[in-house]
Amino acid sequence: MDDVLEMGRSMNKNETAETWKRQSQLGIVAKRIAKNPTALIGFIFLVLLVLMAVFAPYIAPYDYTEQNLMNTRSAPSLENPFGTDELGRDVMSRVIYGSRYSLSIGILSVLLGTSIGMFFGAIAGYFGGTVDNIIMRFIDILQSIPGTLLAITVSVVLGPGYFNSMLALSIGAIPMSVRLLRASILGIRGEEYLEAATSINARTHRIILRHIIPNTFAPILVSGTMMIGHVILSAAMLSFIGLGIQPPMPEWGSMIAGGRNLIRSCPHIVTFPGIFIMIAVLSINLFGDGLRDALDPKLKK
Amino acid sequence: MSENDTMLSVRDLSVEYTSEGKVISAVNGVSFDLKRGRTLGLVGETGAGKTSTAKSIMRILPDISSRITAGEIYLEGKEILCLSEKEMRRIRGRKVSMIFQDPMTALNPIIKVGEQIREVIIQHNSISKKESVARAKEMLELVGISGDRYHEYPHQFSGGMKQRVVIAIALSCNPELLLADEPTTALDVTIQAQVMETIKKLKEELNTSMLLITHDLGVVASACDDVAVIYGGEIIEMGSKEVVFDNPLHPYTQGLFEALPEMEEDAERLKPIGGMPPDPSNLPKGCFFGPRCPHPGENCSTERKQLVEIEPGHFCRCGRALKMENSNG
Amino acid sequence: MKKIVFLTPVLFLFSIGLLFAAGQGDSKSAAADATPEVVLAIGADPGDLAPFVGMSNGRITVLHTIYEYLFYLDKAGDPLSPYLAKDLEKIDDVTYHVFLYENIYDSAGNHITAEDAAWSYQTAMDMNYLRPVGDIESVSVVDEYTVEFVLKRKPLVGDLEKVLCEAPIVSKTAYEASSDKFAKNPVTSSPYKLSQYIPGSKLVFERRDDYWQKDLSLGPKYNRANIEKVVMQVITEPAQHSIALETKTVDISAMVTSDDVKNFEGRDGYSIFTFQDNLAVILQFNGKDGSPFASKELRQAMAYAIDSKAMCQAVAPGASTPLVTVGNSNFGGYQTKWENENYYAYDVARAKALAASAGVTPGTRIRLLQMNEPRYSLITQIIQYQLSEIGIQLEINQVEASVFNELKYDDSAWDIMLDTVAGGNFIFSPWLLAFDQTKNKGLTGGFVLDNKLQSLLTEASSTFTPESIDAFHKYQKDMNYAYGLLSFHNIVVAVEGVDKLVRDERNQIVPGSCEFSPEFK
Amino acid sequence: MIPVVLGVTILIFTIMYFIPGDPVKLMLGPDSTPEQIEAKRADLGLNDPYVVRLGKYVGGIVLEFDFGDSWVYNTPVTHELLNRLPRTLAIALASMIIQIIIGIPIGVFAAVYQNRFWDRLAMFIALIGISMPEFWVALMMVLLFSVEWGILPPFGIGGIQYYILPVFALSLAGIATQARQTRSSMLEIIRSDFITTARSKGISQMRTLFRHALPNALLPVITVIGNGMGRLLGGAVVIEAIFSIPGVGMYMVGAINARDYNVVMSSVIILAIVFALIMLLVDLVYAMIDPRIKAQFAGKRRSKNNG
Repeated sequence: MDDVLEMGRSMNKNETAETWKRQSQLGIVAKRIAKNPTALIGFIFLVLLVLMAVFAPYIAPYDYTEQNLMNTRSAPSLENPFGTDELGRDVMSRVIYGSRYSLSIGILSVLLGTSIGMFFGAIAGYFGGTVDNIIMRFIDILQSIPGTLLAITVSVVLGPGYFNSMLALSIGAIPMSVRLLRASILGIRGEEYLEAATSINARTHRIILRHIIPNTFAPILVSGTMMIGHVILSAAMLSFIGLGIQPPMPEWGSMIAGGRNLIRSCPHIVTFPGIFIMIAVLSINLFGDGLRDALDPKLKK
Repeated sequence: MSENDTMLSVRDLSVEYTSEGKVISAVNGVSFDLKRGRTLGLVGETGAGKTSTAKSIMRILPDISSRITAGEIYLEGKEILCLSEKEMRRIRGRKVSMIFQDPMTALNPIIKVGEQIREVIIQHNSISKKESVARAKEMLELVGISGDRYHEYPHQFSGGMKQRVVIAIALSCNPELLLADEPTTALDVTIQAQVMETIKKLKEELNTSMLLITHDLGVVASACDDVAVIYGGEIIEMGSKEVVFDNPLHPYTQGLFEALPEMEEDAERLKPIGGMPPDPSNLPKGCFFGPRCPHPGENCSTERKQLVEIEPGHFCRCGRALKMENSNG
Repeated sequence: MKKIVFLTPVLFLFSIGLLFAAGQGDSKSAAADATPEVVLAIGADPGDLAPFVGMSNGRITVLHTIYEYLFYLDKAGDPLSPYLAKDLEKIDDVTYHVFLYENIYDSAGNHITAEDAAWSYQTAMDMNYLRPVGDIESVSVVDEYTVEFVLKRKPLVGDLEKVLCEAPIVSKTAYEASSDKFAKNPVTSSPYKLSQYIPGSKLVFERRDDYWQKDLSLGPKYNRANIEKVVMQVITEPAQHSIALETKTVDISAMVTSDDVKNFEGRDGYSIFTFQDNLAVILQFNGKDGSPFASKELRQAMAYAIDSKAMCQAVAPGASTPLVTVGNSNFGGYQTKWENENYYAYDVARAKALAASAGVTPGTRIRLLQMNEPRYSLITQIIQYQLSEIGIQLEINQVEASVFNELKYDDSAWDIMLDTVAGGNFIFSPWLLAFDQTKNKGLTGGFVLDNKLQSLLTEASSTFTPESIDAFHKYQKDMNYAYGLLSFHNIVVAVEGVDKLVRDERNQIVPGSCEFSPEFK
Repeated sequence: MIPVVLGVTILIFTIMYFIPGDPVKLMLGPDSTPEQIEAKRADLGLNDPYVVRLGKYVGGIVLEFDFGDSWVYNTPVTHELLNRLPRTLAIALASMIIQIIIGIPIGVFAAVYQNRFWDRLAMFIALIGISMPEFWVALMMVLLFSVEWGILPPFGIGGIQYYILPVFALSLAGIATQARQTRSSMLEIIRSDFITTARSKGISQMRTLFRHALPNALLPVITVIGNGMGRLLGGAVVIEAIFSIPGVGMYMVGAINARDYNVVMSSVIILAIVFALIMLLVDLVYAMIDPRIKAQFAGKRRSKNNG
């Protein structure tokens, strides 16, 4: 009796689950995001920012290094919509070029950190035992240092600069992905042990590569997206205490840091990069929220 | 039977849910009456609208995603859908209470079980805290749990024990109407009978009317006086247990009985009902059971059927049943 | 839930309590405090107030308010003037006798005698932080008020002055009684006594009634105590200095950025004082054989390509001056006539021609080494842009100070270096730092061996005649081994009522010695 | 906790070991002689091998709670850290409280009005709060509250009014985080069965919300608050520098600029120890609220594996 009544439902479930995963996952996610107005706005702004970064040379009215020592610190005008900085460079052009550095440092740090994390997470989950123990203890230690302080420490050692900052900031993204991947692999390994008393076999390899990594992709993607915003802010913070990206690279945080002494006399030099940081982080967060809801309404960070 | 004997009367109740822009019609014009002291079994598949009906009676459907679109519910002759939330609160837990399907999640994990019982007692009775604690302990004892476990938390209880706590909560104010939503589904088979016995015993002791929601005809047979079969949010057959069990008229009801294993027959001869239940967001135009019906008529796919009293006290929503009954009589 | 309800106010009260506890003892006892006080904003915490430890940006600002020295120099190039010591006698080329005043007492009442002075110098030599005391061979007590200094070699111009103005003199008894070697609570003979020090936040000094020197005309201009109380407020964020003045939280700040100074110009209630900094910002060229800058033409081309006037306008408008030699007018022996000479005035055409004749092709890459500092970054960014105009691509290598001080001496690490030189009181002091071939493996700071340059330099620093100075200047200018860019000004903004600023030899304001109008506070 | 603190110390020491450049040269100035430098290096123990230096440093901390001396100033670091720590803690804890008492009610409010105007507005403002750099907010607040309105001191320490701007600048992002977390876990809890049970009891909506939903919704929020403490301690570094508050953060920033690496290292370690202690406290609070965890605590010794 129970079987009869439940049968239809379970058939239904199996079928939809398969199709959902195999074919139209991307489509469903896209559809859900498109239906969520805030996520859509976030996505549109994000796309605009990325386009701005990619096509910076075509959009920016001037080169970001082009100086005009006769026209420094000028307020916003028609020629220089965001004004000029203390070397007479066009702030708007610098903000446009700056999106390249700010966005890329955010995205690349998270990508790097996540890749490292996934690698070690896979190793920990796959080998288990001592290896797992060592990796997880190390992650525990890493997580008990406040992220900002860890980034500062590593930056102090590596020195300032684009790549060094990126390395320093990527560390913050490691623990999350280690834990996610390890947990998924341990889950599967548990099942394997139940099925057959053999140790890890070829099937496990295949499962890890084909199923676990794609499946942990969703949560990693969501928290990774959210982390990008945080990393952009952290990069700005590093620049602020003199450890981040150095001029003349027009990273937004370093533009604020460089112009903070002018906050009373020429506020436009710090206002515009500040606004763009806010827009970028805001749209990443809006998009991340939407992505989370779309990938799994129950997946809450 | 006078009007006063009717504990609960549901008229043309319709409930809709909205999810991701889709409208789901969960209940579509359900009507039934429940007499004082009797037990009505509401039988149907998952998603047929049983729980929504019960929750509508309690008025505890989720505010944001669902809506009662039509109908009236009379409790002792009094319409309750138009009551204010404040008035409704005096009814919930005191006059009407509900036992939920899954005892694992029905209890608040971080409040002591005794407190969870006491909460409803003190809400509806003006008694001291001390008295309410004593009453809560009594209730625990009543459902077969030692009163000493008042201070324990739900995670310290087994599934069956938790369901007993839920029952204790539901019965602690001597409700006149008990809505039991698949009270045994989530339990081990061995526990199911015990819990069902407890419910039956307490119901009789307290002379409570009960709406028992289930998909298990066995439970109906042992615990109910009347039975209503619900499909696609509609009642398709209703009557006293005896008439319906002796003479199921609707093809769906017949299908349910055919799928029921009987002691003397082989399990292989079970006949499952083919096809799937209707999609509540996209219901068929005609008879909701039409696509799965073994005996489809000409206009079944286009014409909505009415619930008709085919023999006294036996209602059915099927043209074929009506014809057959007419030709027989 | 009850627990949370309970916990929240507890936590709240706890944090309020914590804030109060943190604030305790730091707050001014508001109304009762009517004593006149001056608040000076300083940019860094001194960290350690002890007399004989290393210098830092924070320490330098407090030294002359806390400590007293044997002698002082009124102005670069002047002879030593009496301070704790009243006189100096030269015994021979390396031996000198210093005579102390007899009535020196510190705030704890300890009598400071020759023994204390000799002990102070000996301790400084043992601790090995203060560089000039390394020139001393020995220091000894002659009699109660006479100390004998024996130097390692015959001092060059200014060397003796450096030695005798370097180490603070404190009472041995007081120092040895101190649990932390004066790190937090020094006892000294100066007119102010440190009454409170909150590391990282502020120092409060109170005037002593029993200052030993009664005839102030005998001492330096910075041992006055013109106001009852002196507060030094640490403000690390540069933008906050101007805000502090605007909100009248502080009275004097030398750290207001040149852009913010404009806000105070002509504004009621504020006065602005401008001084030139000792530090000269120069470009040092790597002239070792095989380096592109072994070519004189290229060095000159660089100088022509850089517009130092516009650079001043951009980097610190109104707060910097282009240089006309390696050094500025603060130094003794500087000649104002140099300012009328042509010092590689901006000329792109000429720069291009010279670069071409040096065989430089467009796209040539040049490496510049620079210490990581915001103003220097602006300078190098301008240079980078201006050199691109003559087809040279500049790679900027910004490094931390410690790394810079290592790479500086590595002839393969850079082609051009943005360096700063000061080093002493005379115009040849920066020259010695940049060009002296007796140190640094027998080469100049730019790895050049030029005997003529060295002999002119020795001549100038030992004779110190206008002719010898000018001769070196001319030769160096032509060879352009190093190119003087600019020199920053120290701009001090003060609230109304601060009539005259008094600064020590390191150009640090000594707030208690400044002059205040009667209405001040 | 002890092994974690030990691990943190070793990790930070090891990272800092690879610092380029010679701090001694910087300390002694450009024209110091090689002999002077060598003497100083020996004095500071910089010539010892890695293991010896590590052993000395860790041993000092573990056995005597001694972080050694500052390289630039000869002062003992421990004393300075302990003097400054209360200020940093005050700012961080006060910010945490502000986050709790503002962020959580906003989250509850937004959850109750889910998807209506006020919810969307509150959540949008919260997102903006997360999206602004702290130092930028701090500077703007100074301009507004100190320069324009003149109602709060722009920097320094003193009475409680000196802490208002720093605490609010620091807590802004956290308020938003707590509000978002509270909202989403409230929404999740509101959907759960036991809330339906509670509603079926006839108790008031307020009671359902605050007695049944909120404590359950707070469980994940507590974890987020604990993690947020890490951000607060990190953020305090910048905030202290802007507001000239002599806490551990400002000590550290000053030391970074002065290349006083022992101070940098010790500051990071002490803040990490504080963080570890706070996480322990968070675990205890969690156990206090959640009887399931409490049972685990009582039942067996806690294993941090799943932490």
